[in-house]
Amino acid sequence: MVNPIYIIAVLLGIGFILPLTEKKLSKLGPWVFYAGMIFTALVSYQWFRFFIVSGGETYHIFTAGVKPPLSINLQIGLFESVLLFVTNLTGLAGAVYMTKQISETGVRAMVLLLLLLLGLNGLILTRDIFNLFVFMEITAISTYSLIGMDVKSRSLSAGFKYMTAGGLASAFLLLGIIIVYSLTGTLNLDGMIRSAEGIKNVKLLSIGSMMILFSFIIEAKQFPANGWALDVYEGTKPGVAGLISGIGTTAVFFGFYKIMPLFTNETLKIVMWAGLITFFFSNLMGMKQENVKRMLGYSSVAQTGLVISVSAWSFMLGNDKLIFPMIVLPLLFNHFFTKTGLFWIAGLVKKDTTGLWGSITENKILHGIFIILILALSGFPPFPGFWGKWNLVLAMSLDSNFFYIWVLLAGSLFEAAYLLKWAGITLKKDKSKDILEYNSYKMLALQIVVLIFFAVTVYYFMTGNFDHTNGGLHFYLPFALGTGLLLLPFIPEKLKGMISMSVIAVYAFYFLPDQNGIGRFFNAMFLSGGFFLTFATLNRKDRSRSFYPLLMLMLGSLIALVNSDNILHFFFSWEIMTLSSYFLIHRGKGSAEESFRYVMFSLAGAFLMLLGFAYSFPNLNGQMSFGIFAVPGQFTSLSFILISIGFLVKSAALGLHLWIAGSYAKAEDDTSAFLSALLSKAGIFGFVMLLLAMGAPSAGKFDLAYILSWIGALTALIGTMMAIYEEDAKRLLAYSSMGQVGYIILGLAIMSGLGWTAALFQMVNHFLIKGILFLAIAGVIYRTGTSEMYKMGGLIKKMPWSFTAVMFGIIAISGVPPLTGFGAKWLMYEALIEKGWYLQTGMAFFASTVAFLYCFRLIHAIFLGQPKTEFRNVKEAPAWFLIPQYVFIMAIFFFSIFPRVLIDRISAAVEPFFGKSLTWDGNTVISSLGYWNATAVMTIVGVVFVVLAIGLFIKLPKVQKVKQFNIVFAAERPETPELTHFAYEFFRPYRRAMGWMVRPYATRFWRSVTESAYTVSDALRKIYTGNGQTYIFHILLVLVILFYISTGVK
Amino acid sequence: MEEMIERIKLKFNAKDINRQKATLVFFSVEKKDLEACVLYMKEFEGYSNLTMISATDWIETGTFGLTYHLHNYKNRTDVGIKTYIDRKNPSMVSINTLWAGARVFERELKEMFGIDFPGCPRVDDPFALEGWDNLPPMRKDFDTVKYSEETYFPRPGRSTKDNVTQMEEKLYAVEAEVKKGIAKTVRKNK
Amino acid sequence: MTMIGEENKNEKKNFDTELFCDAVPKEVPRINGIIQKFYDWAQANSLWILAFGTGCGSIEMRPLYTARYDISRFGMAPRPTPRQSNLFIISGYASVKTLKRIVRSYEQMQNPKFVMGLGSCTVNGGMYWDSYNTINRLDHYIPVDTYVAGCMPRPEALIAGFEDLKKRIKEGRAEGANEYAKNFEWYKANQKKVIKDWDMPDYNW
Amino acid sequence: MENFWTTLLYAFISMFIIFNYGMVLGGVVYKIIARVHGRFGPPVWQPYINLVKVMGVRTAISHGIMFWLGPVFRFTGGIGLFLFMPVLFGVPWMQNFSFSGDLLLVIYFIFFGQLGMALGAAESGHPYSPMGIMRGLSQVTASEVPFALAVIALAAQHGTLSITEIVAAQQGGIANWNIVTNPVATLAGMMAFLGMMMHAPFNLHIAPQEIPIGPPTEYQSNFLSYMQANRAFFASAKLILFMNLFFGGATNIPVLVGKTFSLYMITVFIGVVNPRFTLENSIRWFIRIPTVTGIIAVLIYTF
Amino acid sequence: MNIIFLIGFALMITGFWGMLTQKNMIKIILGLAIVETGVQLIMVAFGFIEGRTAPILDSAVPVKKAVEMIVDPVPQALVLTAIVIGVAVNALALTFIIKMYQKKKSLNITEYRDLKW
Repeated sequence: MVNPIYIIAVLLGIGFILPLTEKKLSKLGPWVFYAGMIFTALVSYQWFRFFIVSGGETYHIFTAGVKPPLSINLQIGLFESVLLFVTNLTGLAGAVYMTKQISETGVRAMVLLLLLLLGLNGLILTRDIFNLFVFMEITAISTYSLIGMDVKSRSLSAGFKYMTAGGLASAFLLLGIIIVYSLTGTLNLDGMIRSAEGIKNVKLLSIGSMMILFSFIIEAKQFPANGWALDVYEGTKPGVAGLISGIGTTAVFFGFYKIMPLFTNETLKIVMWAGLITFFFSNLMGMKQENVKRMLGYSSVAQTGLVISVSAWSFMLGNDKLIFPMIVLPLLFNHFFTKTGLFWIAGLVKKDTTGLWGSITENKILHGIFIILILALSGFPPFPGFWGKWNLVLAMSLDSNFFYIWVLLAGSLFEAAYLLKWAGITLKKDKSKDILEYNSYKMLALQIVVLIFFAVTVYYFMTGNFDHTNGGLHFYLPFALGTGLLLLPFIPEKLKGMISMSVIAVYAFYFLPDQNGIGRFFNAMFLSGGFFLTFATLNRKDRSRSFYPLLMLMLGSLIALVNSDNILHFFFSWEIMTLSSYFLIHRGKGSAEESFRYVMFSLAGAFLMLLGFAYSFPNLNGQMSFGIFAVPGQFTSLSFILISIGFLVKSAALGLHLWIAGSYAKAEDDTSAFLSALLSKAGIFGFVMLLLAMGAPSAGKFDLAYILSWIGALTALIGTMMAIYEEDAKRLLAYSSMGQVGYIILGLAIMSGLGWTAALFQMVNHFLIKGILFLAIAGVIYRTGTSEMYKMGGLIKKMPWSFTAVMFGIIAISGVPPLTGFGAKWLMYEALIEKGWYLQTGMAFFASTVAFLYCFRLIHAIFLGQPKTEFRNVKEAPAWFLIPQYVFIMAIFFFSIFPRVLIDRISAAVEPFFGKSLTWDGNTVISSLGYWNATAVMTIVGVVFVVLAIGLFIKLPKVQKVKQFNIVFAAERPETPELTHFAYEFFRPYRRAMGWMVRPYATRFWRSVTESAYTVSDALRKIYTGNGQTYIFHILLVLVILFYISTGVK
Repeated sequence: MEEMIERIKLKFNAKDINRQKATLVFFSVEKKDLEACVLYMKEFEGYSNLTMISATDWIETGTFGLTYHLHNYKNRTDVGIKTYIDRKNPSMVSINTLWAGARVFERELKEMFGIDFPGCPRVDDPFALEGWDNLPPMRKDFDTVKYSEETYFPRPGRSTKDNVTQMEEKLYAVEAEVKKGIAKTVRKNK
Repeated sequence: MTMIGEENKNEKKNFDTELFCDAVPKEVPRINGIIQKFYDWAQANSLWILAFGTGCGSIEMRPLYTARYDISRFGMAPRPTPRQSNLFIISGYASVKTLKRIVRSYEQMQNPKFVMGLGSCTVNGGMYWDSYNTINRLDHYIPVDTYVAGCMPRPEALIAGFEDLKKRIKEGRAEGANEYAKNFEWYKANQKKVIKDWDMPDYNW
Repeated sequence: MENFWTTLLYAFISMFIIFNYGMVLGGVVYKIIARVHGRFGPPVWQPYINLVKVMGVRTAISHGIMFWLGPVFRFTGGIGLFLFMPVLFGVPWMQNFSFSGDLLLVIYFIFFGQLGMALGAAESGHPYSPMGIMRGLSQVTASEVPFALAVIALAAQHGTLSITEIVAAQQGGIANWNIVTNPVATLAGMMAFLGMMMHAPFNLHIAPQEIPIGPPTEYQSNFLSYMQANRAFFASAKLILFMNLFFGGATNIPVLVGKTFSLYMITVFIGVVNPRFTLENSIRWFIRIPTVTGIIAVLIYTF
Repeated sequence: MNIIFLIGFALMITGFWGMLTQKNMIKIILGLAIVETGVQLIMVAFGFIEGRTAPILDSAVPVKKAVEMIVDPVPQALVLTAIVIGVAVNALALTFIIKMYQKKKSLNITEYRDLKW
């Protein structure tokens, strides 16, 4: 084992030797420099390996051969070694990144880098407070110089602002050190902490620690004393900014962390809230930011704030040993690698404005890294940030600190907003070309960092708090499939699709029979739907490598969601599902805005769900199983409401439906089928789980299930109402989907056996129908190239198969006997009337009749009426689309004739929870109110229909087939098909009569919410005027505030 | 009214002043002055309404007579501005920019008389006749009887039974004789 | 030198076979026997008039539906679409422009279809006999079953005409549709002689 | 279903009866309307003549397969609606196939014919057809609301959705009829009935003056004959439905005729003296008074 | 001794005042230097013990009695380090100012506001 003191020695030594021997060894200089870097990295790796693999004891190094307080001592333990290793490796990568700069500026840059690294190593290692100060100053001076090294006005002024701030910080650190020293009589941290407890002059001690705290708050760039830091991030070269943001912040944080035990709980509380406030406000201000580096700066500041806040809280709890690796380290690593990586990527791109990053896609690897880092930074699984936040939220809930969670999640949402917006821009190709400044050294450095990050991610994923009580394989397999496909970019796309299909088939074959209960329905639905809808995607011509992996991830996450055993599984799958569906939607043309809206709504919903989990989590003393919902707790109804909102967002319930039309419409045509047929059921599954686990609690006087029923009924009605006014076929179907899912929610809210049977029946029905309709429309759009319905018309002659499919689809969806839709309606009304919810029944009935309007419009405007001249030569939709449609139609017919097959199974699944609600007499299903014999209905209708059709067929053997303009047109001839086809604004009179129902209240509300958020963001960031003196004022203001708080607390 | 006529005389050299009623006057101007005159009447004399444009085929003099009927809403008076254009190559300046309604009249005149109004939108489109390929039917040299007999399969044995003739010959023969006698006497006395 | 536009105009077909069916009508023979009699009786007692006022005479048709004359007694009723009507009353003078619409509407009616010429104008042009754009003899353009002369005929005359028509129908003599199909080319030639801008197929199904 | 052939035979008998009843009813209505106008009116058997005439038309045109199937859908809807309903209470041979489903089936089956007809008519490519369908469908959505609420109120009142049981509960004199026991629901139901029968003032969908006759503009010959025959079934079936729901059903044919005839007369008289509503007016009307009545009917049973 | 504290604090306040009010960057750095001086003074004052001598081992202070005779040496060592570091920082800052002046020909801090928000 190499003593870590040699790290310092070697770095310092090389730092001194290099300038001295600049002339003689000019060739050798860089080699020595890199050798030194590699040496430090190796040494720290050795220690890292020692602690991780061998689990060694914490090791103290005493300088000058004496123990403290007489000497300075260093300490290297597990955490130190980890941080040391990461820091040195990243430092090395940074050196690689700046190779060009180094070769230009020669020895100066090397020295500065070495000194910076030296300072950071020292900060991590030292246990002496004054030594800490010295290392901090070394770090600071080398940083100043690095900032100023590229001699530009911007960086110089930023550096100057930094210096004034740093100078003040160091002054107060000294003051604090001397006060604490005067009280404790030692400079050794451990000694100080030990003796701090017995000190009588508490006030002076608190002032002293306040001074130290203050200087660290400045150094760690806490709000609002951080204007200079943002300027530094913006003004510096990205290489340096990455180092400052990554390793610089980490080391300063660790220094802060070491001092934290010195503080009293009151002081820690201040730190905790100050950090959280920093997190919240920095992210809020970041939303309005368009400069890449400054935006990363805001994010960096925010993340540091969070890490500091959590550390302070861990010391307050006295649980720091556990919390540090579980929460602080993942958060820190997440921040460290992503920020370093992103800053370095920014160094590879010439443009500074986020809006101009469109053509970063030119370099696939770089773009991939970029997206991964953005996702990690936004806190998506499986990256460390997710684990950190997850653990943090749950731990906070155990501490009953719910307000903290609210603020934390709000801040996270803001952060995700600006990061995902940025990522969204890069996912769209734009005209700006040649924005990359490719440099292989920079790429190499980036790849090193990302590789370490992957390793960290894998580590946290493996040690993540999964509780695999049963069927871990069920859970992992889907993700493995998606990721596997992602890692196989060289396979042809068709093959990928086939692999996906076969894997789904195999999965269904092996796992489906083992399952039981309600989950089996969902799984069967997701698997069969996934299989057949994937079949339709094989038609694709455009080759994008990410489609099938994303699709498989989405399907996989749906399946995993159903198979999840605990809230972590559930949330993990949920996030992956949101993410993969976001990217899938984003692939469509012109979908940037819509997919962004989708992901923001989804994320907000997911965060509320997480909050709901947090409110219930303490119920079983920290167990993560779904059992927590069954135990009555203090916050049961609140938890129910919050989780419900999460599910309602996914189900596009009224008020939360803004995303649905746009994202369904703008997604690629075959993807929309997945979204509507499968993805919309995720929220339903959530409700199923929630209602099973929790029942339907009541909040005060209100029965929540009753409220839910109204939400469902209103969603059904308004969704349907909105559908009828749409000109775009896919938007129409999207709103239709919203309305149908509203029915399902209504059915679930009934909380009776019949209601659940109805809901699940309706769900299966909706899945089949929307599969048919979206695929049929996809086929039509594929051939005609438009989704505006009024532009089509008369396609029945060209696409009879698609027409037939749509016809069966609309008959089924509108609930007309004899197809399955009626079964769903029948069960639904029986259940509702049985429950006594008459008004909801009326509303549901109204919605179902209104559904006729859009059904007719869909089929009329596209397939009937006047064919357009431009579509004279369109062909039938490809068989890839038709085959799945007809499979679904056969399923519909089967369930229409023998609904018992389905209803029996649903009843069996529901019975354990609600008891028996339906009886059978032959093929007649009998409820408490009525009866229905689907087989008889089908037979009678079929026989009558066939007899009459034959009758007409016999009677009219010599019918003249005529063409489209052979119509009675008031004795005129139609001029053009366009003007003869009545399809545009089809239901205008209806809108005049009933339009008041669909005024965009929700749109206005959410628009004002987002606008005010952006306005606040813009107003807040104006405090950073760019004037160095303002920043000094901020710093002193923080000092005064801190002083008042710390003395006022007493 | 009289002042207006004086002004017109002065400005446009109006001739053939024909005061039909206190509120209706006709006069004629040169073809080149017509647009200016109409504009003047519209803008300065308050004749804001174009009632119609009529045409007469003066086959004897080889001209088409165009009459622009204008109405003044303020003092409820009408004027008819006449102008004569050459029948050989009938062309007239379009006033559709002054009154959009003039387009209809000009289109009709184009179809019925063959008078061209260059610049008038859709002036060449058929107005009332579809696919007419003969001489413009309202011209005096167009023989409508001949055309009808050639084209429309006249039913043989057609006879005209004019009501007046019928009454005079069959129903009230005596009275008719008396009437004729009176008329004769009156003519003689004259 | 011809302009490009004119060239195209000459080449342009006056109708698009993709948009219009260009089949010609066929004669549908009567089925001899009691069934045909039955059908004839039904036709005669259920005359649905195409509600299409082609000329000034249509104003004389309004009183028919009123309480004073009430043709619903005979099972007659106005019908707004030629597809479902079987009696076409040409109510007065027919200009060339109207004739085109008359032909179109007539052809859109289904086979047992009857035409009644109302007023002198349909017989021989009436007072418009020398007009440059009013046809003289309707029966040169579509087969006419009954003429009701007069200028204008009173509703009583119309009812008498209906009685006459019903008699013809019951006797099986009102076969205008078949006649039209039989002499299709003659009728078309006559029609095309006067209708200069023929922009439709020969038979408007 | 004990004896399939008997059931089938009975169904045919009842279909025959109801077809003739529907035809004559139509003729009588024409007569009555004419009498109100002060006219003599067509003979009562005029619908038969019309039907024969339409069937005797020698040529026909078709716009396509869906155009062809539209009337078939329509007629199936009419016959099916009738077949799914018990006609006479307690008379075994007039129960049709009412074992197939309850009131909900009947209500929803009304749409079967309408939807199929809409598809067929729309294929003709005539702009008036979809216009008429749009008007008809829009109005149906509005008029179904009070009807649904009335039905819900009945279901709540009787605790069943079976028509037979609802009728059974109303037996034993006029005091047991739903019009007496549940007047609010009956009021809402009857107001919806006006819209469902599609007589004036709610016949905008065929408005001859603007959109000739709406959906069936292009239909002729035997297509039309199906639609005419269907009218007999469809109208009588709807009348029977309302009679069963609100007016105690019928136990023998004279009662059936009396009740349905009187019911029909309500719409006829209202239609004869009222002008036509515009679509907006009619929808607004249904959404206001009848719907509020229906909500009151339902609220009575909620609390 | 309190006097020294007071002077130290007074110096710090003066420094703050300078940093907050002066637009000239050199003056701001001077203000920072004054703050640092004040801090150093306070540090020395903390280490001072009444009636003792400087912690220099020479003839006046024998090694064996040194512990009783001298003031606390640690603050003085700290101050030395702090002075060195402060000087370094100030020097660096001044070089920055020179470079900035070369770019924009202005020492007014409000002129350097191109990075903001």
